[in-house]
Amino acid sequence: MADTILQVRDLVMHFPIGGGFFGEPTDVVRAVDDISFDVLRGETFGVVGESGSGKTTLGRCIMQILNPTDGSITFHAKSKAPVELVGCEKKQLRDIWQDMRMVFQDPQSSLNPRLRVIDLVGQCLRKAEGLTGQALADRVSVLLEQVGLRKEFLLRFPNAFSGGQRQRLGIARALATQPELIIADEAVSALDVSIQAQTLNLLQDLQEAFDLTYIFIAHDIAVVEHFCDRIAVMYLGQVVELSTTYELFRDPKHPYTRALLDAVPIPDPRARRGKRATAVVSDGTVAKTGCRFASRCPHATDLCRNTKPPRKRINGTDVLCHFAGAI
Amino acid sequence: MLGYVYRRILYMIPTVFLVSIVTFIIIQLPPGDYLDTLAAELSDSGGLDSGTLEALRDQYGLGQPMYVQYWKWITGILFHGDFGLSFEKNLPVNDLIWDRLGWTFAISLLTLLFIWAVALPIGIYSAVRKYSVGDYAATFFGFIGLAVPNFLLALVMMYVAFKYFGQSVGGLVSPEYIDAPWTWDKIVDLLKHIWMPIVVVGTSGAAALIRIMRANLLDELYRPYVVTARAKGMSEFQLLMRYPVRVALNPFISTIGWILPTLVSGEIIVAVVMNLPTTGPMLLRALLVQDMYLAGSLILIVSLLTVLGTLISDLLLAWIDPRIRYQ
Amino acid sequence: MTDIPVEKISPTEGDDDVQMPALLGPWALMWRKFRRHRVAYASLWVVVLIYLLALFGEFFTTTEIGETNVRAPFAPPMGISLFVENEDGSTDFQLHAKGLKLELDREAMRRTFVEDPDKIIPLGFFVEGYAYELLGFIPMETHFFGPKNKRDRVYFWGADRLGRDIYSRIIMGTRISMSIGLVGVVVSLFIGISLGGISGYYGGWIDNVIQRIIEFIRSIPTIPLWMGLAAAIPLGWPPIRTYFVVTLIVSMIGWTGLAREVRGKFLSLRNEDFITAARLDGLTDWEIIWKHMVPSFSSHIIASLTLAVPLMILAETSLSFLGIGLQPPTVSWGTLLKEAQNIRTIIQAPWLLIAPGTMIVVAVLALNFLGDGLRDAADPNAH
Amino acid sequence: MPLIQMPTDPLVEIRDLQTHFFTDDGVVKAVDGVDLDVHANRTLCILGESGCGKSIMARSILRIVDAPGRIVNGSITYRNAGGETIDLAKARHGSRALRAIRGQDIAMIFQEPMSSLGPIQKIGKQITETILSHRPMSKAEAKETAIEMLDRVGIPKPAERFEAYAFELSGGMRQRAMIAMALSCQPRLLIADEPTTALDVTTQAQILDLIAELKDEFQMGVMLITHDLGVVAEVAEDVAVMYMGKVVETGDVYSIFENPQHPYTKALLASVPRMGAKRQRRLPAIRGMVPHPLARPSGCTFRTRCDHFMPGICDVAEPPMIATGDSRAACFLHTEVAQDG
Repeated sequence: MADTILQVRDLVMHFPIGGGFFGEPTDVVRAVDDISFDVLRGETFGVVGESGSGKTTLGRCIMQILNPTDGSITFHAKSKAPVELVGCEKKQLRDIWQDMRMVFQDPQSSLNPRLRVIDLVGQCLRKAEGLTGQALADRVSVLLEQVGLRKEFLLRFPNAFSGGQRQRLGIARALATQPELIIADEAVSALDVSIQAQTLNLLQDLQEAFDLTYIFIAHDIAVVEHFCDRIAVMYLGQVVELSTTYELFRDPKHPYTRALLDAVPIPDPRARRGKRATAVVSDGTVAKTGCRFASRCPHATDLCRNTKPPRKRINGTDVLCHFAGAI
Repeated sequence: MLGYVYRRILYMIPTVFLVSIVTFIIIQLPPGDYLDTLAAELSDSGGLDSGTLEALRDQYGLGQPMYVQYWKWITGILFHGDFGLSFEKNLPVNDLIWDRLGWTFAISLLTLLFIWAVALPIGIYSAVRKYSVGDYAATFFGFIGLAVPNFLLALVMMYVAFKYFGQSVGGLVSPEYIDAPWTWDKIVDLLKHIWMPIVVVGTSGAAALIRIMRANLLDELYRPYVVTARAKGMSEFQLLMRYPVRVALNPFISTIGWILPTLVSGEIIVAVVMNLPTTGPMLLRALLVQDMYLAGSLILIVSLLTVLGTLISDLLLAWIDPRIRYQ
Repeated sequence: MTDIPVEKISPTEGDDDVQMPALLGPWALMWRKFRRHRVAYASLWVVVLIYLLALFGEFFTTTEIGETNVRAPFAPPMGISLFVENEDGSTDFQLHAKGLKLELDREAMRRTFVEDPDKIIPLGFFVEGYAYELLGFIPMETHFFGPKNKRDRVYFWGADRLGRDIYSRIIMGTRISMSIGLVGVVVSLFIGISLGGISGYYGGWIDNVIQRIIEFIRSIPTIPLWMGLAAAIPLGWPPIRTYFVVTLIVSMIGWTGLAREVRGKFLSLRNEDFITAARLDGLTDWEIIWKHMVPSFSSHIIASLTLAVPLMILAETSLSFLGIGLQPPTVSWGTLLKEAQNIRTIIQAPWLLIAPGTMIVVAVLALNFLGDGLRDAADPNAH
Repeated sequence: MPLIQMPTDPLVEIRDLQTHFFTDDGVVKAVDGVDLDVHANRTLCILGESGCGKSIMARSILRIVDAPGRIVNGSITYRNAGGETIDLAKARHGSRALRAIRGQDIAMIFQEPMSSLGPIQKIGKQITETILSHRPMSKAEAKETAIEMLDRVGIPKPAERFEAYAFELSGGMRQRAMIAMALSCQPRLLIADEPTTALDVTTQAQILDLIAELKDEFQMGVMLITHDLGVVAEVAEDVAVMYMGKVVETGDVYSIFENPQHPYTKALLASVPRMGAKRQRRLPAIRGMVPHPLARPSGCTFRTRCDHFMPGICDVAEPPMIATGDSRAACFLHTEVAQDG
């Protein structure tokens, strides 16, 4: 078996929603609903889904920014004993956060506008290694160069940078403690096409240089296909399909994956997709029983609407569909 | 909507309870109990026999634990409408206050209308014609209005009225009408007098509301939906009134919640200066001679009515803003 | 640790230095923005001046504030003239005030003050006057401006019923009135930040309770309530104790607004990405609050504080004016205005109303402009 | 493939349009000399990265650029159904003539359907309002038309939705409602400013289909503004590529995608990850970043990032728009200057 760095088992995250007479919760949003997967060391694990699919919540649960309702997440850092992250103590978490870092979607809001670059990027070093003064400046300078920024930027404030440069700062900050796993939550979504390409290349270079593992959360399917080794497709809190990139795009097995791939516009006018998208109109309701995609699925039967679909494994692909492989 | 109304009314209960407690504490604050003062007061003018005194002592639960006293006081009010005795006048509080409360609230409500009539158009003008001469004038007026305490304004206006117009100001009607029955002439005379307290009490509120309306509207003026409306071909005036002004009105209406308490406060202090037949002078007099049941009752009722006014404004807001209604 | 092979990384692709207009730090940017707000900037100096007056009050006065003068009840304000006419008709430069004498107005059967052309009171800077202790410990007799002759009396802004100098009393009243604003704000700040912070940081039922309390305080009319509380202050209390109780009562209004603001900031900041990022950097809750949260809203808090000071000043003035706040002989703008409570007095001696009234309006106006300017400067979205 | 000959006069002719923003820090030339033709019954896509001025250019047509922005030069000639022309760039702000064209002849939809719809006005009211301000109709007729329109754009239970508020609809439904509102007067030109950027891909596909369908049905011109090359390839017939306030290349969609002439267009096309394409290890990215709007490079604005930068040529003068290949591009590589050098 390949070297696993992260093991997620039966992860559940429910958010209560209010609305009762005394403001008490009347219902829960099942933002992450029973998810299990492994991330292998050195790979780029993509999580793709539309807004509201729970992909960001998943990332935050793994990071323990949110405390999952149930389930387990085991992190295997190199030459360290595996740790269970769910229910982990704050103190221990701070150690783990050195090996497991995060890059945020919006480089604008994830950098405190009142801190200089040296403090932004070096904050974790100061905490983790107690670096100060020149030693800290040296380390941050190296980090800046590694992400393609000049070390003269050390004393600047974030407002003196463009969007792309800010995201590089975010990456430098994630890199600072020499982590093994980086969770990139929509890390390139806010960037322009040309800057996005630069950033993706940078991430790839860093992965090779430092033997990093990425969990790459995104909604842009073309980017995910380009960047990831394996992909989990999420729909309403569930991973409906998990497969290698090649297999997923060659033969999508879940009807939702298929609809998603069909809907992506291809930058080639000779490959117009015609009118296939209209097949999946949502009426906005989510069934409480059965398959969550049933109300939008063109192949749905009564079985789908009443019974939860089982997890099936076909050609190395995990699919959550009654009729996987049959459609 | 109904659920919201119920919840809002339910929220009022602890507030009302707190108001009664605070009032009770104020009544208890001066040293010595009420009957000691009463006995001392009346001993000069013939005195009270000890039997009556004992009966009263029992009725108010004096000498018993605080919560018993509170209970007797509050149940007296709730079930018998008995607010206690004013020892200075030796009359039930009930006989003294209602007229004056009526005037206080009449003036406060009229002032509210005045504020609205002034602040709404000026606020809109000042936002739409930002940095125009009119806007600067409104801003200047706004700041002055906020900076002049209303009793000072009352004094200045009385001075000006007397000095330059030879008009003696004070009271709500001319002396010859005070005990006269209501006639057309008396109403005309009332109108001649009542505008001044209204303007005096309303100035700071109007100034504040102009600033608020201007800020609210400026927030809305550059929203995308305004651009949409413009792109639809609506005339500027139509579009202004139907969209941004309509939206900016909501926070404006919710200001009733805090403007009403300040108006009542302002009315009380201005009434002292202008010698109006409202609660102000009576409350001040009661406090100065420590006629605590009278003072306490006034504070209690004024506060309760304000809380009620706030409730009405909240319901009004929910009625006109669908977003609140559907929460 | 730094054995990371830099060369292995692809040559930098995005290092073109984009010319950005904003290379200044956030505080410097705020200051620049504030300076552009001319009225607010001018107001800053007015406020500084007023506080200097409060601090070095005695130095600027001409007469001891308690000193009465039976020959000058309701004396009108004296003008300051620049030149004196000599006997030979030539003029000399000499700052002076013209003396006053009482005359009987036979028609009105009233005594009025008229200018006494023969009596000239020479004025000067740094003149000798009554003895006092500067800042409470430096014994001094020098006063900034006043009559050169120690025994002369001038009334720049008139005198009151007992012939006391309004000018000096107003300057000394500044100390009480302005400090009540400051002390009140400090008390509000303490309560507001503690409760607002607790409310915003912990959330849940504590938040709910605190919010209800705040709503309660805001929904009742404050003046009757203060009046009730202030009226309970025994008249026999020493001035200093009355002062602190009045301050406490006055700060009751201020803290709710501040608490709300602090809570709102905490709540919105708690979910900001950069706070989450700081947590992931390994900072403790305490460090996050002090290094990230407090600096982020401190500018807003400063602005709100500035805007709260005038509210307190107005509240103190109102209470003292009604006679249930500070009591004479304590001198504050409110107790000074109390002298002008009825219309007869005002007509006889309008300066009793105008002088303290102007001071209040100027102080409150300046503080409001200052606070407004600070708030604009602190708001990154405002233009 | 030769340029398609346009059978009719263009609906809108934009010539040398310059819209500048007068800020405290300096003048931002958001649109700096744009020439464009928009034709009836064709879809023109304006392609560009954020800050290239595409949105301001579109807003200039309807004269809805907010202060401190102002059209400082150029003309926008609109040709109405009767063949008369009016220069929108010179029309007085808020004039009747301008208002008659807005919403009636030229309609616009925006990126954020949530914030672009009035927050506390009923959807139906917002549509009937548009109809009533342009058509002599009774309220009842307008309501009928509005419900028909809601039905036409694929909103289920249109009569119920007529009474709904924007916050009660999903993102896709809101954008449909926006489209219904825009098309309620059957405009001759629909300007869609990033209409699908805020939507999920599946919803995006539906909205794009809807726009294409309605375009055919109403025979209207469509100007679609986007940064997404996929969307362009999907719906465009003509394409204009913008960079720093200028159109750098125009042509029909096939020539732009298959035979791009301007280095920027080429680089842009190369830098997009393509689905199903053979996986490259690295994407050919464009160097550097878009210059700060207050620090525009002299000459060709793209020269700071261009692989074919020719010192002494590109940084001296602005390249003219030249017919080259199957499209028109503004680049010195295609001028004689370059060929000689």
